[in-house]
Amino acid sequence: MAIKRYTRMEYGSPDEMVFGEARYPVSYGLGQTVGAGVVVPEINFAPRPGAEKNPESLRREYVDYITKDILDRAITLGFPAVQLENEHIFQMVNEPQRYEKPVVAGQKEMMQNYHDEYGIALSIRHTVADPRLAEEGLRVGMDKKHSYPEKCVESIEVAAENGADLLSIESTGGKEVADYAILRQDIRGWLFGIGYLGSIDMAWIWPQIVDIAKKNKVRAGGDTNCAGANTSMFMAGGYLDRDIPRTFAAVTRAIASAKTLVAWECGATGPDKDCGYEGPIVKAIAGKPTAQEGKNCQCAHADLMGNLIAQVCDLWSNESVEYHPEFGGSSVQCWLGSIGYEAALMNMAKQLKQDRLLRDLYMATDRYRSPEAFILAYDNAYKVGQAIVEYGNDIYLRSKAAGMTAARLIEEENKSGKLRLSKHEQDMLRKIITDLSALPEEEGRFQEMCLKAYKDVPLFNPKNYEL
Amino acid sequence: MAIKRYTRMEYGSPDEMVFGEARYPVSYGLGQTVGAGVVVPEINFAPRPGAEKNPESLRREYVDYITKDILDRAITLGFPAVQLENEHIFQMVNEPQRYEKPVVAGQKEMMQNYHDEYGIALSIRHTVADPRLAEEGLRVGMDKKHSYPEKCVESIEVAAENGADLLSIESTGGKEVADYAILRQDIRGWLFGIGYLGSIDMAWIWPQIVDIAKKNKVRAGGDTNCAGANTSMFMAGGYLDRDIPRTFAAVTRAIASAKTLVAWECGATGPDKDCGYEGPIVKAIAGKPTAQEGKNCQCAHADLMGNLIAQVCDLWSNESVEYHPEFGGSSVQCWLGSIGYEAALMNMAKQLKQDRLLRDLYMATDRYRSPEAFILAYDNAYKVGQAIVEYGNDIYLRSKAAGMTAARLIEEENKSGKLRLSKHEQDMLRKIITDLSALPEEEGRFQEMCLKAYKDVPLFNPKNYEL
Amino acid sequence: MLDLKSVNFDRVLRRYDIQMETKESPEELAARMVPKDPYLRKVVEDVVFMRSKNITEDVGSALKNYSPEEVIEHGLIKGMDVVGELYGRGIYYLPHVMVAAEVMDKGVKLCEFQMKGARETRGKVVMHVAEGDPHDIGKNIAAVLLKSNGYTVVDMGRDVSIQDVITTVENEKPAILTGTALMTTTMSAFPKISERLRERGINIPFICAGGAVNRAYVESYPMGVFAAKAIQGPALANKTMEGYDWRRLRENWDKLTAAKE
Amino acid sequence: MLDLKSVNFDRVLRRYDIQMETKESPEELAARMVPKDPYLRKVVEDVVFMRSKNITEDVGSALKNYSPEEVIEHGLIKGMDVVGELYGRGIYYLPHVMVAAEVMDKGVKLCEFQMKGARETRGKVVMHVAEGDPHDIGKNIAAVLLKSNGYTVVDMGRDVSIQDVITTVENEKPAILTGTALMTTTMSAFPKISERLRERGINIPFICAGGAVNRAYVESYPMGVFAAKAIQGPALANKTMEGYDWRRLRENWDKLTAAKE
Ligand code: B12
Ligand code: B12
Ligand code: SF4
Ligand code: SF4
Ligand SMILES: [Zn+2]
Ligand SMILES: [Zn+2]
Ligand SMILES: [Zn+2]
Repeated sequence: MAIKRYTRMEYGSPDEMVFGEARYPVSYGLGQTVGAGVVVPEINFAPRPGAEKNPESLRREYVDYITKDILDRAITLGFPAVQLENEHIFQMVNEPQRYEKPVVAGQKEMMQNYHDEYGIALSIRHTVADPRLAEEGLRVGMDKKHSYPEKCVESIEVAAENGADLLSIESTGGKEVADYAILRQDIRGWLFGIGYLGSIDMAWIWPQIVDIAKKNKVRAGGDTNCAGANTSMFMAGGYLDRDIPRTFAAVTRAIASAKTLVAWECGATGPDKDCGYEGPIVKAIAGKPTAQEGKNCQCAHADLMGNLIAQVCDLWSNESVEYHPEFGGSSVQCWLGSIGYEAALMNMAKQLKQDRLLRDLYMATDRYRSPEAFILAYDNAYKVGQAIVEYGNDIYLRSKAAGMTAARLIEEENKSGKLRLSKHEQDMLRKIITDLSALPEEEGRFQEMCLKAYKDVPLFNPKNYEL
Repeated sequence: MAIKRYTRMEYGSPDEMVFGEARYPVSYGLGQTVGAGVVVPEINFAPRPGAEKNPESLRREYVDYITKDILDRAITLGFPAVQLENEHIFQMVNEPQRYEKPVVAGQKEMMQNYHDEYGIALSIRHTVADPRLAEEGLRVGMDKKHSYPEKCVESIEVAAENGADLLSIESTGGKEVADYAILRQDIRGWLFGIGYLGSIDMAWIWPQIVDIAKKNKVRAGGDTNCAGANTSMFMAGGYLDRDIPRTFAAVTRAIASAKTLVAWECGATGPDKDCGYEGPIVKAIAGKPTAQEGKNCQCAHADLMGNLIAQVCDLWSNESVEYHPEFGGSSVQCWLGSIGYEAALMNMAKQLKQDRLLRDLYMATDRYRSPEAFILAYDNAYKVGQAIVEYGNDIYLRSKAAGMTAARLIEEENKSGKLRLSKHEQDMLRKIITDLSALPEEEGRFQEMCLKAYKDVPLFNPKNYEL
Repeated sequence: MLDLKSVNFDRVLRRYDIQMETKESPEELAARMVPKDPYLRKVVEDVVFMRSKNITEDVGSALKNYSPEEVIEHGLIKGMDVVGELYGRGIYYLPHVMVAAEVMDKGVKLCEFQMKGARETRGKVVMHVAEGDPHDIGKNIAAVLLKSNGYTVVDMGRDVSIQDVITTVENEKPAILTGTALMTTTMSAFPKISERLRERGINIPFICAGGAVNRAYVESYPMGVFAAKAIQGPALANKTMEGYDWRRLRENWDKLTAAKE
Repeated sequence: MLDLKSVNFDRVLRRYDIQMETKESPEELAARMVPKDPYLRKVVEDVVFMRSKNITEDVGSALKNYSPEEVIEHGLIKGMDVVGELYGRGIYYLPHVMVAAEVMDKGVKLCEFQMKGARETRGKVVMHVAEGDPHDIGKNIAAVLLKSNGYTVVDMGRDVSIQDVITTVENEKPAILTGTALMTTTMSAFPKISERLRERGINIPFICAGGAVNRAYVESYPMGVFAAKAIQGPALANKTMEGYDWRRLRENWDKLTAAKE
């Protein structure tokens, strides 16, 4: 399948973007349409420790407990539509027939019953695990020990054949280099790992996912750069954390968006995955629906853009919560209540034609809370998107442009605007700009330079990327 | 202390009411002001089972774990102000010196440190337990077995002397009759229990609380009708529940507001307690700040007005969550994130002069989700308030008027508007209106009638109310 | 206030309760379940439709044709069966059940009056709410349902100390003990009670319920049997009277409570 | 877009990070902590200020005046002490620590080159991430810190099977085993590892860390010692080398890790 690179923006201006509307809405599942006038809550969950003991206990946990609780609560509170997300645990990718199939099929059967009885719009995203190990080999035939690349693809098939409506993965290509670079605050290495190697790896796996989806008449959703940009974000943390500076995290987010985009360029339709905080950037470019998470995913992440990140979402997620009891019901029910009510608020704003105003309130609340929030504000996200499409056909140059644009936006606002930075954050920003400026103008030279510079990075093997 | 009944509304019209602003703002604690232009998150929590084993383990749980986690997360996310609420467990009221004092003092000491170091505005509400048993006697000297009335007052004193900024209680007067009535859907009995007996009981306990607060230069906040109206609300539940009809719950809420008001009539200043969903009504009457909870208190309650109830709040609460780990931190940190970001959104709306618009979005989202939500929509809440002040000096007539007004509002909207009711809810509503219409015009006759009708209600003893 | 006229509320919320209103009416369902005999039929209907005023007369007529035991069994208790079914299907609400139980109670008293000895109780149940816990509504509901199913209930109320529970069990020798706890800080009384009962060689099902506890917690101490809803009480009690011990109740829990959720 | 000019952002958020920026600079703090001796001082400063380019020369000069052991102890390791202090106070960020560790490493290699035998390792540590778990960043950080504190690290990587862990421990005979798990569905490998080690009569501290586990969990199986942060690794390892067994590490945990949080 050919990869169709984005070289122009699907939106004419930032202001055209708003939550609950995408240029290219997507229908799937049991009466679900995303991006066509409503925001849908997306509830994600993790089984209790020990539930993975055997296939039957895992199925019971996911189906009889978690899925049932979710559906009951959705009806109880009157939510018109809900999406479930199941992030697979490694037992499911290791033995798809034993562990994955009964779960996927069981969830769908129960959802079908509720849909038939109540008419509620329902769908489920299956995010399969990417267990591939860079040191063993990311491509088919390379990992002789576990056959992880093969297993990964098989588990996508099993999901698609047994009830998944939407397929996602958090692919980890390039992470071995990004992990090395992040601890050294080496933006070039990070760009090489995620922007370059990661994009190459996605161009290998995503056409396969899109094919599987087509064959099974389901949807290929999208990817996220959890392995890279979210790791930066969590390490940068909040105002008490000092593991890495937040300016570095912000720039990695912009670079990550050039990678996340690849899934859509390979034919995936969206909605992309919630944990991709780069969603506003890729939506601005491609006009496909995006899943986002923020103030109501505190069960999983405490980010510095809890409201802002809702600005242009189409699905609103809790990211993930472990199943356990709370006073108000089970944990999945409690967080579904939170995201479902937030979606209801957005939908009411749409009905009353106040959606752009609510979008701006969300955005303004966190615009200056962190540099990462700042570059993801929809106006700035749009600018980063523009930088990417300008070099749309070159995965290296567009990643670099994304990073540079973000860095410059932050620098400028820090100088003359309201975005305050600590001294260390400023130092890092200057170093990033210097480092990025020093990079070659041409992909071949960049590749050559990096293959040399990072040849000793533990676990890095150019063969994984056919280099 | 004299009780000053409300006989006129403090707001000239419903539209004057909005979140984050009260006619009478209140300052207390460490730089905290409530009701003067910002909404403050109020985080409530419960210790893990077993933490009550001994005074030291309880103190450690409340102070070293819970309070510290909360304060750290508040700084991490950049919240300018936070209020804590500690709902006391019965060990604290049973042995205030051993169990209560170290907790109250320890929390305050830690809060003081954070306030000094970071300048964050902080305050803590202590909601003491009301362990009084109707069958043993609600007044001093009556309960010969446990001395619960005495213990209750002592525990308020211990809280005030050792670090509480705000005192609250969920007083349970009249609940023995209301409990009986709710299971029989007897609105007269419920009115007698909560509207009448409950108001009498509050007029006994609240002047004492106000005195203790004055003596210790802290604030007396307010009460809530958890024992009555919230029990109705939880039993009425959501769309899958069929324990009691939601029209009944709605009418009890209106009646409850006439009782909750008594705390303020006795001199309490607000903010009242979050769990009083009747807050919009009493705020409309008295102009004092109110604490509310909804979509971000799903950890504790799944109510049918998650957004609406934020419309005129001054504090925004999570109601309560048991302390335990989550992927995103401890449970108190996760829920603080949610309420803190929601407060930030409201505060941004205030800054941008869009607060009335956001208020209306909140309200519209749930206006027709349930009859209870409908009568609490600020325009209707205002009307219920007007009914109360019209008979302000008569606790019986005003409770009846509140209930009747709510019932009529629901009836009318069901006939000609958008509020749909099930057949059973309609039947119940008709019965309520019939029953309330049949009640006497005069307090004395009502009292006489009820003392006779409910004399055999288990646990009911008129001496508790000096009747 | 914003004008809400243009709003399509369907995009914001869906009233599944209205949508699902049962087509079958109580009358239709009762018609299928009540006995053919006109006297017993009237008694059943009095209970089902909560005709407190008629019950005295109708039980009187029935007693002219049937023994008191028969009127109780095939009239009054049958009526409560129908009520339970209606509640289970979401046609009746809880207050219906409570009021019907009172009507039935009235009828049972009349029958007992005509019986030789006292009416035989199906068994004795001691009930309580844990120490320090004021939440007793659920326990009260459960008590009514157990009574209306023929059990003698010793209701110790709420905020009951462990020692009082033990003493009462020793004195009353019930077939079943129940405990309710809505607070995680009070539920720890249950394992202690279980421990003390064991020390005294008492081995009866200890049905524990209330928002704070869950099945896993209750099954972590000997004798504990979980109940999620008041309506499950009679089912668990009945099996106990059939000779199930607490272990067997636990093993069959899913089945025993399945219909009653 | 709404015009944000009028907004008083102070009412919405407060930048505690900016407000709290430490007054003391790295230079000031280092000045207080470095040795007086000019040669050692230079080595310390190279590590603290991450002067990778100078370290070869400066270690060379120091080696002319001091033994390799002394240069390591009072120069290179001292430098890392200062770095740790700077990180603890929030002046340095994690990458500083990583890069400083690399500079130190370079210096140590030079010294070792001049030493009679191999430089003595403080002890051997086997590290792994649990089976099925791909989250290895935390483990990698911890590895660098242990190495820079003089430990020999056998890094088994991530997604390591229980059997491989046992085999490696049997072959390598380390003083300490560590495990990292970020997922609650992978952490269950730890008690199993502990069990198998016990079967084989192995009794070493098994330091477990990662977002999924907490202290209570890790202390629920024999040998388990919890670590919350990578920086706590050296402190725990040092005490092990002083002879603390896992029980004693647990007992003194609060104290041992207090400064390092
Ligand atoms: C109403 C209420 C009160 C009322 C109680 C009125 C009453 N008569 O019971 C009052 C105001 C007194 C009250 C007080 C307090 N409460 Co309160 N209360 C509630 C509330 C809102 C509803 C409880 C309720 O009635 N549910 C409905 C009934 C029907 O349910 P149920 O009892 O569980 O019964 C069902 C089943 O369990 C079963 N069942 C029960 N018993 C039995 C027995 C048998 C044999 C069987 C078969 C079945 C069975 O059948 C029933 C259904 O069919 C809950 C909130 C919630 N989410 O639950 C909080 C809640 C229980 N309260 C709470 C708290 C904290 C308190 C206070 C401590 C607050 C304070 N500081 O003042 C005080 C207690 C003071 C003290 N003495 O220590 C917390 C407990 C937290 C915790 N640690 O576990 C809760 C969970 C609220 C929360 N989200 O934080 N409360
Ligand atoms: C980055 C990340 C990833 C990356 C990992 C990249 C990498 N190289 O590690 C990738 C994309 C691969 C990933 C994948 C997945 N992830 Co992930 N991931 C995260 C994330 C966002 C951050 C983790 C992180 O790096 N933290 C920073 C590091 C530094 O912290 P740390 O490892 O804990 O280390 C610290 C301490 O523990 C300690 N330490 C650690 N080891 C040691 C050792 C010693 C000796 C000492 C002393 C100290 C020590 O020191 C460090 C600090 O100083 C977390 C979110 C979160 N809230 O944690 C989720 C999270 C861990 N992931 C999660 C999930 C579900 C997944 C997936 C299953 C999703 C999926 N379906 O694809 C997959 C795994 C697929 C599979 N194979 O099974 C869940 C786990 C839920 C659960 N059940 O427990 C989390 C919690 C997210 C969430 N909220 O749901 N993930
Ligand atoms: S952000 Fe959270 S959900 Fe998303 S991939 Fe990373 S861990 Fe998984
Ligand atoms: S509503 Fe919740 S918090 Fe409020 S009183 Fe009732 S139980 Fe306590
Ligand atoms: Zn996610
Ligand atoms: Zn509350
Ligand atoms: Zn939780």
